[in-house]
Amino acid sequence: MGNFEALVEVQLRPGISDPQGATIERALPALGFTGVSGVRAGKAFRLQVEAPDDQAARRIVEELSERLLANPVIEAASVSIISPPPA
Amino acid sequence: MGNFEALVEVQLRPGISDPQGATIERALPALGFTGVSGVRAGKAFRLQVEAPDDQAARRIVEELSERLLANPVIEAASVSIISPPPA
Amino acid sequence: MALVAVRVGVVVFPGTNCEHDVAEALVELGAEAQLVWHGSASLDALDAVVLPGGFAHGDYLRPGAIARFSPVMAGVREYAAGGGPVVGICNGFQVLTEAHLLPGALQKNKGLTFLCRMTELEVTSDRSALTAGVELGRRLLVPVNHFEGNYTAGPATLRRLEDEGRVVLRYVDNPNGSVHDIAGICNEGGNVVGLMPHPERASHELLGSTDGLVLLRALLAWAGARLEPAGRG
Amino acid sequence: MNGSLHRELGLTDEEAVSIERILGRGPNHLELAMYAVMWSEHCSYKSSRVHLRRLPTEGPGVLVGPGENAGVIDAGDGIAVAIRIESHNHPSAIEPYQGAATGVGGIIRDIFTMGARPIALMDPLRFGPPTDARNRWVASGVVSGISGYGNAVGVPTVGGELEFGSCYAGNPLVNVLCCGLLPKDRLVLGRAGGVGNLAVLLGSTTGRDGIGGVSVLASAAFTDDPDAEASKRPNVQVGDPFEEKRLIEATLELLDKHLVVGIQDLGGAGLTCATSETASRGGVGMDVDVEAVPLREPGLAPYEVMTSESQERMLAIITPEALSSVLDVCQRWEVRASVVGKVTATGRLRVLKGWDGEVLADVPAASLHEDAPVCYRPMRPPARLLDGDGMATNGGVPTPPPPTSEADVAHDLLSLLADPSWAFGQYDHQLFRNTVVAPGADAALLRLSAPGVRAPSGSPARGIALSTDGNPRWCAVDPRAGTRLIVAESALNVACTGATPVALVNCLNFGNPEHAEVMWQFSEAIDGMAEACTGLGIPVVGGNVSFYNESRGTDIDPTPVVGTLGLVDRLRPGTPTPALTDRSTVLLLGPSSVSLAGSRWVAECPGSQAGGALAELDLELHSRLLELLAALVNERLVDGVHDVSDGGLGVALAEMAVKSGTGFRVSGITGLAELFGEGPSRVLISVPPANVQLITDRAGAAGVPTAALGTAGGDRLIVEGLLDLSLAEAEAAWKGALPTVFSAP
Ligand SMILES: Nc1ncnc2c1ncn2[C@@H]1O[C@H](COP(=O)(O)OP(=O)(O)O)[C@@H](O)[C@H]1O
Ligand SMILES: [Mg+2]
Repeated sequence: MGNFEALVEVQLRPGISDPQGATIERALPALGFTGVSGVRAGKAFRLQVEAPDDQAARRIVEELSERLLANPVIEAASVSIISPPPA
Repeated sequence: MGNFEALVEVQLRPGISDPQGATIERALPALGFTGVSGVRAGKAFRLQVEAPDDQAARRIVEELSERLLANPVIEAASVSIISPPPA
Repeated sequence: MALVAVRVGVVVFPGTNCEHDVAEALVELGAEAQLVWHGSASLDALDAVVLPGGFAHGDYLRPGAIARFSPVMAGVREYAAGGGPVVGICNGFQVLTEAHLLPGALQKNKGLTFLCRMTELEVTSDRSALTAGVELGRRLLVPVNHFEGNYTAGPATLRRLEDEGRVVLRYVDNPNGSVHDIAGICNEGGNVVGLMPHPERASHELLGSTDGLVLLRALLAWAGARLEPAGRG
Repeated sequence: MNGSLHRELGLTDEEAVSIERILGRGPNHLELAMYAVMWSEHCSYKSSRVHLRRLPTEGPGVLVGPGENAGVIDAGDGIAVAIRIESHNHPSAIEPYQGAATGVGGIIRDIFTMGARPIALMDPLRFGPPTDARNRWVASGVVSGISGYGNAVGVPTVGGELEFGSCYAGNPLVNVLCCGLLPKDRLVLGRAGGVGNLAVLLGSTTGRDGIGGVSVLASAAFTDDPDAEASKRPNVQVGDPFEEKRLIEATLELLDKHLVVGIQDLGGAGLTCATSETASRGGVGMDVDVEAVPLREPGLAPYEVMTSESQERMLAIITPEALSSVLDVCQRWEVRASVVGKVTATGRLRVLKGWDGEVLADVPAASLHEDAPVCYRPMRPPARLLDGDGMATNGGVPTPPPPTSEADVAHDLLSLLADPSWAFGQYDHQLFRNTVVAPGADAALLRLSAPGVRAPSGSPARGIALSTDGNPRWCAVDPRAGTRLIVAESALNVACTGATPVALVNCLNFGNPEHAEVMWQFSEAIDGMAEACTGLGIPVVGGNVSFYNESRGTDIDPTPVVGTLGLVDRLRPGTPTPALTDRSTVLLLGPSSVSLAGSRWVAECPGSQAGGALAELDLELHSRLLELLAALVNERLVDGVHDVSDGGLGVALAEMAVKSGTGFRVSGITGLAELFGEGPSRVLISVPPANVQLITDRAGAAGVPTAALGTAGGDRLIVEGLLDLSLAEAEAAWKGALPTVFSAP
């Protein structure tokens, strides 16, 4: 068993309006940021998971994301397993 | 000039309490997830930025993160530049 | 008028805060109200169930996201499947959508701030437990109090809701960006209803409106009509 | 004495000597840290204590006065009201959202500690001008923080203030008031008793939050030095309203079941304060096991555990027999509970590493409070007020207003209108079905009722009214007279809902007490408050002092803020609010004397000049006015009511118009000084013509002057000879002012 670190990024699905992202985008020119577009505001979760290998870790975190961390009606989650288990 | 996609992850700094992460973690056993720990709940922003190269893109996004996306007093932002400019 | 008082269970999750208000308003209408802790699983002895407003589990992650896994929700699901009336108010509506007892989702308000204010609603369907017998087109003054009240659903879901007359309440002056000005919807059977406005806050002369009583009375009438003539079976 | 460590911890050399004298030996590091936090300005009130004694604190309904976690007033029907106000200024300057949120959390704990269910919050707020992006960031963050925490914890925010002024640019004022209800017999006090009893820590785990916060965050001024700010960063605390909500429910259940002997919240100075205070109030000692304290992160040193200001924690003193029942209640509410202390007969606070382990600290519990130093700081009136004899005078010469055209008057009036619903529209202000008059009127009016706290059935619905008031402009001109006016205004606001003012709490926001002028302002403000409260018969039941409000070396204008509690014997639907009714007569109750000194118009409208003396307050007249007004309101002889405060008659009339969508035509206001001048004891009422004679007679009998100003109706705001403005334009200016400025990036 190893201890894996996972990053779960949750964003609104394409087509679902994202007023927060849009508000940030509107504020940028006044702050001197030009050339920035397509801002999306979502959530990022970090967690440690115990699993035999990184495949298994990914499966657990994916299930957790679908069942809890994202609302599939409006959101999509993407999982990255970051750290390899300590040798 | 190329168009780069960036992901900004904003998390509370270590040592700052994260009630949201802790509450999610407390809920997990009831959902049948054991072996998950250290849940931190933060924000994820996606954006497109125009810049001459990925170094420059990173600098722009880092500045934007510090000034707008995170409050450095309690949060830390980490920037990844994801897509290479289209050839 | 039913001879026995209708027994309404008001579900309390940790973080719920409108349970006393709902119970009190129902009792003032002659019902019996009892608080049901989220850890209990059986709702058998009840004539109606209300999921009141508040911040179940702090609204952490998403409103309703954690609450939907509470033991009581298995009971609510079963109770609803048996035709029992279930009303989710505000946070309760959010819990019902997270639990997929109602379709769609409630996103952050368009203006990205919490909103607490009076709204005007129009009754647009009378086929729900909360609006049965209420005249279509009737206008009601009932306050809202939420950050995530912006109702969202895919085009197919919306079409079904509209075609089947399941949009029960609409805002006259949409405060939060909800699609089709939706303030409340019901399931196919009409027995599960969710709405963002708080009828219990428009339930006393001293509070500026009593229009919420129209909805709460309809609920008690619906629940009363399901009782056996001799009382509970 | 160990070098300069005591100085780094904020203790003076004399204080270090006292500590040695008390202990009969040199303190160790932990002991020094405990004295440092307890003897800080924030916890010990060392600069203010000698002055606060001059406030009147007694009255017939006062059950608990200053000194406990909250004041408690008997409201009749077996119900008592607990009330308290606090500042969270410095934390909010660094992290506005969390600073405000944790301020709300802290004040709520002060209320339920007394056994009261918190039912209302108020948030008097002051920020730098919103034309600056940083000030907007602070203001929006604070409002979101109050909304985010208050709404989620389930306590409605029913009123407050929202003001902007350049002296607050680096140092916002975030004050929060909370009020709660309790059955009179549930009143508990923060004291430990009974040797062998247990101290149980309830709520959150302990982390490094706010370590040194008391001495560093709350007592240090802000500078532009980024390193100095960076060193404070790890101290920012994050609020958890969900934890607090469960803590409220668990605590009230424990109290209902009579399971606790005493209880105290953990605020500034954390465990050190809670353990030593409960012990010294109860005349006992306490042993604390630092290893029994549940930690959020490993490796906290004992001094960190003892001074951490982690939020959402309470200390309950219980008998050993009650322990298992206490744990049951806590488990149901998912509240962590751990025995961390034992009551002893020694009078000493001992910190142990394991119950039978090493003694890490051993000090007389009471010495942390009672032996705290008292400072008699030097005071000096500002130079402009010193005449040849060195005596304070009123200073300055009244400046006649510059001549203006009708268009300029309209422009000035429009610029003074701002609907604060930008803030309070984000707050749940209706929870508990109590809110009879919502924010936006002169005072909030609530039913005297809360879950578990009801009047006997059949008794008439009774009410409480709440108003918070401050006015830095008046206090900058004359802190003593200005504070008198603030108390008078607050009482009048409450009377506008038909209530009788019965108690007052204060939050005294001042600059650096080491500046003699600041101490003079403070002392004058106390005297002004004492005079007005005595004259109006309103006892002061609690307060809070916030010093060191300064940025870049400049002190803020003196900003005492008061919160007034009023009672209404019988609530009826249709309480009048600031509104005009078509065809009603507009009457002014009260004297006509006003002053432009310290007025909003002078402060905000370009071209005008400062100077002069404030209008005189006649306390006897004011008392008569309060009584008369409450009676007229309760008998429903008036349709609309609004006191005349900042912005004078012009703003008061315009506010009544825009809030009701009804214009007016008034006459007899001859100049700008009359239109925008400010003075006490003045109320506008909108009256059905049939009642005018009766009201004039009643006012005459009460010795209150009246003046008929004109008539309500139409869609214009007309002051003959001065102003003619469309209602739509006024409405747009009022509604749009804050949303417009705050929508800028
Ligand atoms: N920050 C705030 N939070 C809640 N309510 C507020 C706030 N600011 C102003 N209000 C409300 O708006 C109304 C007008 O405020 P204000 O002009 O300060 O009143 P007054 O001059 O009568 O003291 C009051 O009801 C007050 O409670
Ligand atoms: Mg007023």
